[in-house]
Amino acid sequence: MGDGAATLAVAATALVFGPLLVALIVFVVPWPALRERLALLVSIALLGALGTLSSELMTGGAARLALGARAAPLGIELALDGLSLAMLWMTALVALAVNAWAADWLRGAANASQRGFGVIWPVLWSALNALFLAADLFNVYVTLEIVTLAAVALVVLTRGRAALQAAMRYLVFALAGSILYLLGVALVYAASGVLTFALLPAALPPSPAASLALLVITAGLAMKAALFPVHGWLPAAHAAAPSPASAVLSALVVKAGAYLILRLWLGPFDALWSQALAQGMGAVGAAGIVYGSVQALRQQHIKRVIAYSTVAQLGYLPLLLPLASIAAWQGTVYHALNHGLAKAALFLAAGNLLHMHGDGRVHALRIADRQGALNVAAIAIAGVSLAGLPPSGGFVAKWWLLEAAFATGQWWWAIVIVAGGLLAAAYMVRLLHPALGHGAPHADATAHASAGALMLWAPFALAMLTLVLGSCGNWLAPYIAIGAPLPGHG
Amino acid sequence: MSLWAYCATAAGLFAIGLYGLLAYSDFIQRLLAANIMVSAVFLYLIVTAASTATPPHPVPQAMVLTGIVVAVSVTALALVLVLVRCLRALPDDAAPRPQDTAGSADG
Amino acid sequence: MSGALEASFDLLLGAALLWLAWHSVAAPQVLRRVAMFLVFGLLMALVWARLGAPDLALAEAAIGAGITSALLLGAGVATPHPDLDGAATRTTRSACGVPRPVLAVLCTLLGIGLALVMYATASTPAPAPSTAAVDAHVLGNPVTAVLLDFRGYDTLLELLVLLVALLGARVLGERLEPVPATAPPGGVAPMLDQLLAMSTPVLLLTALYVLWAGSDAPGGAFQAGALLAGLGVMYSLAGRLQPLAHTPHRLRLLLVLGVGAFALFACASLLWSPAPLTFPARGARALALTLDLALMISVAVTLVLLFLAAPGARIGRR
Amino acid sequence: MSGFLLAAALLLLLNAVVGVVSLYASPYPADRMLAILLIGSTTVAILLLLAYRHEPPVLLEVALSFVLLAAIGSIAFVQQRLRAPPHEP
Amino acid sequence: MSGLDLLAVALVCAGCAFFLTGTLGLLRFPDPRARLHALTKADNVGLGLICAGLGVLDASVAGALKLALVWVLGMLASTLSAFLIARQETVRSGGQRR
Repeated sequence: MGDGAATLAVAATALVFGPLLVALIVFVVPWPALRERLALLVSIALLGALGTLSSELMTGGAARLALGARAAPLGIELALDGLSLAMLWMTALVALAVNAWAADWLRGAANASQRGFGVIWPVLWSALNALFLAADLFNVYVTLEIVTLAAVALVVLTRGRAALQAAMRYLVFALAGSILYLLGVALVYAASGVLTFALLPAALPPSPAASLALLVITAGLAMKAALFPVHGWLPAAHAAAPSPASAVLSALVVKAGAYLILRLWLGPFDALWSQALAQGMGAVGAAGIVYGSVQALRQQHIKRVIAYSTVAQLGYLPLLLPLASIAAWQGTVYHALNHGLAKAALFLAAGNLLHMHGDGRVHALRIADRQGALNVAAIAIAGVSLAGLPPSGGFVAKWWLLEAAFATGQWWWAIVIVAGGLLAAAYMVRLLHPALGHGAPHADATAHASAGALMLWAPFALAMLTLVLGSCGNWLAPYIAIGAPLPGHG
Repeated sequence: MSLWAYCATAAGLFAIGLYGLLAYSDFIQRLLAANIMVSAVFLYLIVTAASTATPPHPVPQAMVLTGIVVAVSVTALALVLVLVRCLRALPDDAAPRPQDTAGSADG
Repeated sequence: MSGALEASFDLLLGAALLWLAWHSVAAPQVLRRVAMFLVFGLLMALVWARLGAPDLALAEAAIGAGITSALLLGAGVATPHPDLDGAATRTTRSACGVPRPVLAVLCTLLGIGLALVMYATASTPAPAPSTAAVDAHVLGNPVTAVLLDFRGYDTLLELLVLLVALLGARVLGERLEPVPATAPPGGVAPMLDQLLAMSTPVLLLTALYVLWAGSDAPGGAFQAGALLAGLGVMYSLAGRLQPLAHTPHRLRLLLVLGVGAFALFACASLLWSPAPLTFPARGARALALTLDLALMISVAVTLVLLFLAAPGARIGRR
Repeated sequence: MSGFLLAAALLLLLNAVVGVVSLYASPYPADRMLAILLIGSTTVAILLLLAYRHEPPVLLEVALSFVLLAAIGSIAFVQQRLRAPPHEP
Repeated sequence: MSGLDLLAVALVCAGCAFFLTGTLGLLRFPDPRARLHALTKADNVGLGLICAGLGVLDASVAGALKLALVWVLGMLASTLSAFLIARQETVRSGGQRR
């Protein structure tokens, strides 16, 4: 146990402070070589740390770490279980791909946006790691604020008028979300005198204040996660950001809000909600799946299609609350992981398209040469995974979710899950249709600029990873189940 | 200390801020409304802490202090965005410009 | 007698706050709203003083009277669209689609409900965690002890929030069409330079005093940093500090000093402790003071650069 | 003595509230700035009075910070306003 | 209540009275610059009297020093503010700079 705690301490320090120090060094030291390579090196090193941590957790179970050796009610705790482990892996893999992509993108005379990305993205990365490790309500608030501000800063990196408008809209939503969340934290603290997740169930009996806190916290986090009725800021913001920024925003940042909703509902606030409320959350998710998919079918710009697809795919996450079983837990976590990888692959590939052809409209997707073929292949494979077709991680996730739906006798969620998959297949086919339908390369589709090897292989590798996920579901399931709070409502 | 007076103030401030945030579309107006809501939450935290002990428990005080700095950061960034929109000529296109060799600038 | 006096003081203060809040949200012109909000900040400092939280009053004073007021007044002056504003205020449709009267009723109901819940929790407070460990801390001011030691991680992250805000502001602030720096008609007031000359040493001394006293008495890095930032804002308003097109690397070092020192401390503490961010048994006070100093410098520089990143901050000297 | 100080503080708070009303009522920006000045100096006085209700008077630093930064508001207001085109009555 | 306490009470009361007078001036005087004069002068005197009264109460050198500093800096700030606002009024109303 003592050894496990030491591993956790070192790994957590590396996960939070590694990327942070990258940001600070890149910001202060003027060597371009650092900007290109340092983040990539650190992301490779962090995979090692996560690997050690995973095997440690597998033997020792869910773990907690009191920062500053200050015990919980006064001090701040970090905690780690299967859910946070999966999110950390997702962050690490996406970060690796984005850093590899950016290593090419940042090469040579970087402009102001690229320089900004080189500093702001590592901060965001470190904040995301901190968020997935956090186990303290107020610490989560501060971390969320870093995530939000860094995300807004990434959106304005484009420095266009449209990007500025999108960023301001995003900021208003995020601000409202933060305030609601903060009100919830204050109510919880007033009612219980405790902020630590692990101590809350005992200290917070059901009361009007606790219910109100659950309500405002969920509403606030839903705004950050762009769940259906409050998703309005997402498509413009994610489409306006530079492509690597869009990738991390869509794959990771919105997950943070959804992750916290699941974490809080199934952890500290477990005693405060009824099955009816959970069905309501599920309905919100289902509405998001349908609405986002239909909107994705109607967009003209490839980045907007992918952005609306995010609204749809996030709708799966709240389904865990009504389904509430270990299969649903595995399915939801797997879905989040799979979506993170696939979505990052899509946005990076879209970035390649913009970089090579300078045209991001849907009908402009063509296979011009070998580079284009690799790129389109990445989009296609990621699409297969989003739609949940057999060899992919999306298929495994949906399988588990369907299993949970039938096991708990809630067949209506099964309809939603299948329909969501079909709709996803539809918008991905629509996206790929110009490239697949007209086999011969179009005359004007010649490449403007050549993309670097890393830029091409990063999205492809991510897309392939979603296929790998499809084949190792049974091997990963025990990891995901570490410390799972279910079945509690099953 | 009149507990109920401060609780009513905090709740009222929150409601006023919420109304401002939802009812108006002007960015600065919304920003001020949001700041008022944040102040309301802080007030509530400290009032609760002050109702049991004088001086209030240090943890909520530290939380509020942290929150004040966070609020200032957000407000400042938001105001910079608003000022840039009002005073600067920005390019209209939303797409990133790969050829934008704007020389040395930092992030 | 004293009880009645206290109650009337609190009531009057609360009523004034509500009235100010309403008008800083709903007054017809931007500058009016800003003025109301600045006064709101003043009275919030009084509330903190009244509730026995001088650290908060100090922070509210230093930040509210300094950078916030300068930024808000600048924004208020730069963005008046009287016609647009008037139109927006006159319509009954709100930004979210619900008619304003309905929204007002909803918000009122919510306020009443919230007041009841708040009063219920505040009048039967949960047992707060024991402060014995905080009281026994080597730092005499419990708030500083919590900020640096017990919840130092939050403080580190909060510094990062400040830094990210600056980074975001600088992304937009640089290398775009600069707004010409125009001097006010009649030039910068001559008295301003004398005021600066007189208040600079006093402000510096006060900031250092607030920092130094902060370990045992109210005060600390943020308050001191905000005071120093106020000095910087005064200098820029007098046209003595110009916005930078490019942040020199030495200045960047100052910007990241606080976060960097904290992060290095977190990594280094693994050498003597099983958990990051643990203060060593010996030299805790010295370490805390060092961290505080780094924090103060970073906070001050970041806030000043944030102010300068706002395009309206350019003031020419003739 | 504590009661007296509180009474005096209450009186000054009333004074500040009157200032707030004049801030609301005055149509001229300059008058509004004056009202802010009035409220600011009254706040400092209230802080001083409240400070001496407790030993040691820790609120003195708060009052000191206020007076140190008090000029910023007027400078910002005047400097920026003089450059802006006239918008308001 | 000792004689010193009485002195303090008297000084604080006088200070409050000056504050109220200044506010009265702000409300009643017709000319902006007249209002300015009324306000800043009365407030400075009021603040000074209150500082003096509290200094009597405090009776420590450090406290008295801080109070004096508050008063001096308060005067400095309000002088400058008054000057700036008055100048702005002059410039904006098209008048000559003094």
